[in-house]
Amino acid sequence: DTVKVSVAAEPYPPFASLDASGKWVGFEVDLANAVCKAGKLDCEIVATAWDGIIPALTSKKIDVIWASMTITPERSAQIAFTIPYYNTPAEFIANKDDKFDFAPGSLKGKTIGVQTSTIHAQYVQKAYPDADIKTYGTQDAANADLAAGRLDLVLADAAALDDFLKGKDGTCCDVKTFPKDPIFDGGVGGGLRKEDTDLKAKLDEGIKAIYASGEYATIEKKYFSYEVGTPPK
Amino acid sequence: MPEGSTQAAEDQTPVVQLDNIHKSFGRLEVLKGVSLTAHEGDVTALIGASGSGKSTLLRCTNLLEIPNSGRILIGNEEIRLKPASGGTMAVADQKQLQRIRSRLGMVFQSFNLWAHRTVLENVIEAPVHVLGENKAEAIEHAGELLNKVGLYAKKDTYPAFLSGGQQQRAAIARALAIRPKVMLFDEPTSALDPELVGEVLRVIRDLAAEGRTMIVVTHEMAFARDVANHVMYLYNGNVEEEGAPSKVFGNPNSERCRQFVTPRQH
Amino acid sequence: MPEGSTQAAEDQTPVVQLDNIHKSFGRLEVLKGVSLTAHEGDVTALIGASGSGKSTLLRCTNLLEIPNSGRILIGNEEIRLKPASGGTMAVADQKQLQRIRSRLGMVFQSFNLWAHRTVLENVIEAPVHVLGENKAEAIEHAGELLNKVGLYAKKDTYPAFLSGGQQQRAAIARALAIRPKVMLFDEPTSALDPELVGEVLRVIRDLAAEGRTMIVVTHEMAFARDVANHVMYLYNGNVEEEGAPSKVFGNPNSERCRQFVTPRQH
Amino acid sequence: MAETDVEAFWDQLAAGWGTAFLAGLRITVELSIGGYITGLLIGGLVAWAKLRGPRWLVALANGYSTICRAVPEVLMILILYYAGQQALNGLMASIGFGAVGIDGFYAALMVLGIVQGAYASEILRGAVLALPKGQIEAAKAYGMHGFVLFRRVILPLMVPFAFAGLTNLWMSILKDSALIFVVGYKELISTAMAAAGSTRMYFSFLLFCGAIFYALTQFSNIFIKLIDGHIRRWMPRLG
Amino acid sequence: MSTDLASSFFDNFTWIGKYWPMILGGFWTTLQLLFFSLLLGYPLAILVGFGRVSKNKFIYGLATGFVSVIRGTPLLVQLFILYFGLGSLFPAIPHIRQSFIWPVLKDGYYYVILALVLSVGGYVGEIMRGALLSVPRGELEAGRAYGFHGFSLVRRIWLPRAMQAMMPTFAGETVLCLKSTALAYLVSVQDLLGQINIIRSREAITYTPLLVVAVGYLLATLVIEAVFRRFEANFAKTTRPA
Ligand SMILES: Nc1ncnc2c1ncn2[C@@H]1O[C@H](COP(=O)(O)OP(=O)(O)OP(=O)(O)O)[C@@H](O)[C@H]1O
Ligand SMILES: Nc1ncnc2c1ncn2[C@@H]1O[C@H](COP(=O)(O)OP(=O)(O)OP(=O)(O)O)[C@@H](O)[C@H]1O
Ligand SMILES: [Mg+2]
Ligand SMILES: [Mg+2]
Repeated sequence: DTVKVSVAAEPYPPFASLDASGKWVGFEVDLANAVCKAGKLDCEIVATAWDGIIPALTSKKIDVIWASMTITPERSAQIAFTIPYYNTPAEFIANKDDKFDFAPGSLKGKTIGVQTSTIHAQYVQKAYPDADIKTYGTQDAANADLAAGRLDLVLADAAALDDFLKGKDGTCCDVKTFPKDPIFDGGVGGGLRKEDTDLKAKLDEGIKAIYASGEYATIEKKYFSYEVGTPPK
Repeated sequence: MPEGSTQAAEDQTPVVQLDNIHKSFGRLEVLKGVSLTAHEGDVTALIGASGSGKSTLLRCTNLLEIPNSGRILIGNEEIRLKPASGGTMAVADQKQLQRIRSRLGMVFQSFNLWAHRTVLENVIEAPVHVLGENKAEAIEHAGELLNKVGLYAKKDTYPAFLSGGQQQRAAIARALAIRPKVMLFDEPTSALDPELVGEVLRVIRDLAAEGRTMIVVTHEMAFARDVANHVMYLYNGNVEEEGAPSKVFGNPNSERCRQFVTPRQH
Repeated sequence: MPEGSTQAAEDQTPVVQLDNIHKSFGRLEVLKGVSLTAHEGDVTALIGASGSGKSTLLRCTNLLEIPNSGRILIGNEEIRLKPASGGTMAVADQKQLQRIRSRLGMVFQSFNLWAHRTVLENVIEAPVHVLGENKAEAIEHAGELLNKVGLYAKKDTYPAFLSGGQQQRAAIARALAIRPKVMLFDEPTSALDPELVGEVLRVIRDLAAEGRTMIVVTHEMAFARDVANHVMYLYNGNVEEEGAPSKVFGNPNSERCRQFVTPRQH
Repeated sequence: MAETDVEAFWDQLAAGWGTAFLAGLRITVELSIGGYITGLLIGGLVAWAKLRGPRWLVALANGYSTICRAVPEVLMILILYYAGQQALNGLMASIGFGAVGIDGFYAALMVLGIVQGAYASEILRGAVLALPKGQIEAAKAYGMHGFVLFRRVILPLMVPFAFAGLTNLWMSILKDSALIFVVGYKELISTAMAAAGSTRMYFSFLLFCGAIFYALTQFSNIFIKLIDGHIRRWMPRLG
Repeated sequence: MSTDLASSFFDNFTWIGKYWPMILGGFWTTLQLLFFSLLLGYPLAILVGFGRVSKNKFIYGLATGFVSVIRGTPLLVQLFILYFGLGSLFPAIPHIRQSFIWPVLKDGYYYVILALVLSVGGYVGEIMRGALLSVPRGELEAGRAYGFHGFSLVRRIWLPRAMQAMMPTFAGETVLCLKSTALAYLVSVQDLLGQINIIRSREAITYTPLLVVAVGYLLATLVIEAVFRRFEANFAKTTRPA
């Protein structure tokens, strides 16, 4: 029967957001549909509040978490993941005039904004323990505080920052280069119950298939001006 | 007043019988073994100094205070009590208590009118909602009673807007409305002027003539002397003196009682 | 009682002077132009049927009810009132009112003890927190007063645990504690037994002897006759009869008053 | 610029967010009313248990209100809806039936009711404690007892004491109904957050949401005022 | 099946070892938020309560408007308006970023406290109003008759008497405030629930972290209730049992 593929009910444009008519749209949604088609799965896109998304999976209210969930060792201990279906670089952004030294352990006294429970939050806490780290419920809130001057830096997904930098509030700021860390290589995958090995196999098939067919690139172009995925080996 | 009636009534079963009532509040022993017997048509006056336990005894009669020990009989029926924790007692049969209470009219020392109901509503409340009387009839009866106590004009007023005497009269009408077998009055005339005192005492006398039994806590010695056929003088939680008014007022055994009842020159 | 004192005092400035007081509640006109004058040491008794406006007049004296029209003078000072909306008046100078009130002791018909304070705390409350007396002294004074009304043993009790008479005595002690120039009593003996009535009346007489002015609403005709030097009979919002007790009780002009004050056989 | 913001906002409403808000309003109102009534019923029973129950029941009732007030609603709904579902799945499977779904709406309603019940029980208990004792004694003296005593005397006398607390509860349940978001329903607040997140018009949508709530509570206030006037009719106004 | 449920419910507790400093830090923040909200919120509530029974039209209108806005709109909306609305006006003021109040103005912490203080003021203020109106008129009159007025009447008679009447609701309102502190994470203040949410999503476990929150709140609630029980017992001794 139908596979329930769930995005997070909190909008995260351009990956998944609600349009005015109540339909879920965005990069991840298109991707999910394409993957299901390629994997010969009959899928239905649903949305679940982030707070309830893992219990929804374990209690079988949904079958796949498709909500920009980064693959980490901790999470892998609880649930299974598909192979990554996107992997965007992390970027620091800040006021155009400001300069920073990104050596580990530096950024003392700087205020850095990150989104709660992201890989970025985890990274800054480890790499820059002396910085003043603020975590936000939404990326937009962090961006707004950067624009308002309450933050010195924001670390986030390049894709999520792109929109902001292009918008009128983002004119203040630009991207600062910093040494890349392997922690960002995990990528984002679909979350599954550990026992659903069949489903995992089919989804992995599907992801590989759309990379191969070029469909991935088509969808990518629709939303981004740069690459967000690395084809699986 | 027929003083002999007490004698004549001895043969009948008493309507109210309190037997060796003890009551303490914490360590304060307020009643130390008080007994009281009233037959049909008896008017018993309870007199005594402030704080001597008169109100408490009256409240024990309808179990608003539960005595620590002792027996209470209304009509022929003993109110069943059972021992409870800490040397106190509890009501054993709530049904029985409600049934008995609904025929005991009580006028409180502090009136205790229901603040959320008008005078008329106060009066018809128990007849309609406890005794299940027809509402229209209850209203008619209430009208008569309010006329009797001179409060008909205030029937649609809430208690908070009444003068002290008006509240007391409303409380009396409320007690009469349930056509009680026994009336318990706690200083029913304290807030009344002499004219009204006369009125109320006439009402009480009429009720006695109808054979209703009454127990009245009062400070009006004139009333105790003229209307009651039995007077009890409480002192310090004991019955210090009791008997026909002629005896208690005229020739008491107790010196204390003599002093208490002797009219003083102000 | 020195009935001539009223005459002698005429020359002095009166301590309390109410002038043509009118008071309505909604459409009910309760006071229809009542005047009252009391000199130092005067004991004025207000008598009248229930609902005739006695309490209202007393409450107007310390502005708990604001009259619709009329003037009120305490000592030599007129309480300043200003017209307010809807034909009523309002107090113009709150400071003045507080100052005057703090020397008017009032005993309410329904006692109105502060439920959140013990008897002793009730008594020292105003002396300490309004008059700024030293607390230790206030407690000592309160102790004397509570002794006087026979309530010292209950000094640490909350009002809810007192008998009716005990509450009334606490209220009297509270009023005396502010060493008032003028005492306003609303039926100060209604809940008391004859013995205590005697006590309280003796207190009132002592106060009068000390030169304190008193206005007493009462149903005790004996008290009005024996202690007061001026009696006012209110009827239906008007002063129907007033004068020395000997006149009001012995030889009233008004037939209604005669009927009211004539002792009735119960 | 402000003008274009306003225009853009109206465009968004017209494009479908308006309908979404209407749907959200309906869920908010339905859930709030349902949860409130459930809460009052539970609160009444628990208050009674606290005041009149035997000692073990009092302890139980106290435990209930302490726990249900302290535990975050989101945990309760997760437990009831998801863990409950899991248990039910297991149970149905073990007796050979297919899965039966727990309805998210009723799960949320129950959770809100249980939490509100805890608060309501304390409010009602407090109101009973504040009652003028003499008037209850008078009712007992006339043979009133049980439900009649409650309905005719205790209830009307305690309402003025409980009213403010109970209206507070109503005001807060209107907003707490956002809880239902966790089980997949969008009431007003989550609709606003979704609209804000999707359109990036945070301020406009939050203000709009605030305005709807304000209208809703002002509408409630009409009734609250009427009731308040009615229950205070027998009290003299403060001088 | 029951072991299955239990095992999924009590996912595991091993994460606590790793995160306990975060948890304690979050809890401490929660307690701070609660403390300051109450410290300033209750006095505000008293003012609001008296404003709601004031005969002065202006004061009454002010208090009524305040209560109606605070109770009428979600706390979340209020917090956002304060933080992103009011808060974003400040940076526009020249030199403010160099001034000593900038650390306060830019910190979400103070906005959360402000929002909670206003909230307590509105909700408890309305309860205060009911309690003030329920004080027997006669006792107030007795106060007036003895020369109490204005502030002294309020402090000695009206307020203590009203406080008794609302005693049993205090604990509840305080616990409500405790739970409201959980909105803090929205403006980047990491309270207990905020920290726990980070842990939950990092570890992909659901229930046990929330149980820890529940235990934390429960401990706080027990303390709150114990404190208010003592006040209540104090009040109970002035009344007779019914
Ligand atoms: N606040 C009020 N609102 C409306 N009517 C009132 C109010 N207070 C008193 N009244 C009415 O005014 C009249 C006079 O009342 P008042 O209390 O002065 O009488 P009183 O002479 O003291 O009587 P009593 O001897 O019974 O105490 C009564 O009819 C009463 O119902
Ligand atoms: N609920 C209570 N708790 C503690 N003590 C009480 C309680 N009720 C009454 N008392 C005390 O018991 C004693 C007797 O009170 P009771 O009311 O019976 O006196 P009374 O004879 O009616 O006096 P009064 O003539 O003044 O009304 C008093 O000392 C009183 O303080
Ligand atoms: Mg008594
Ligand atoms: Mg009177």
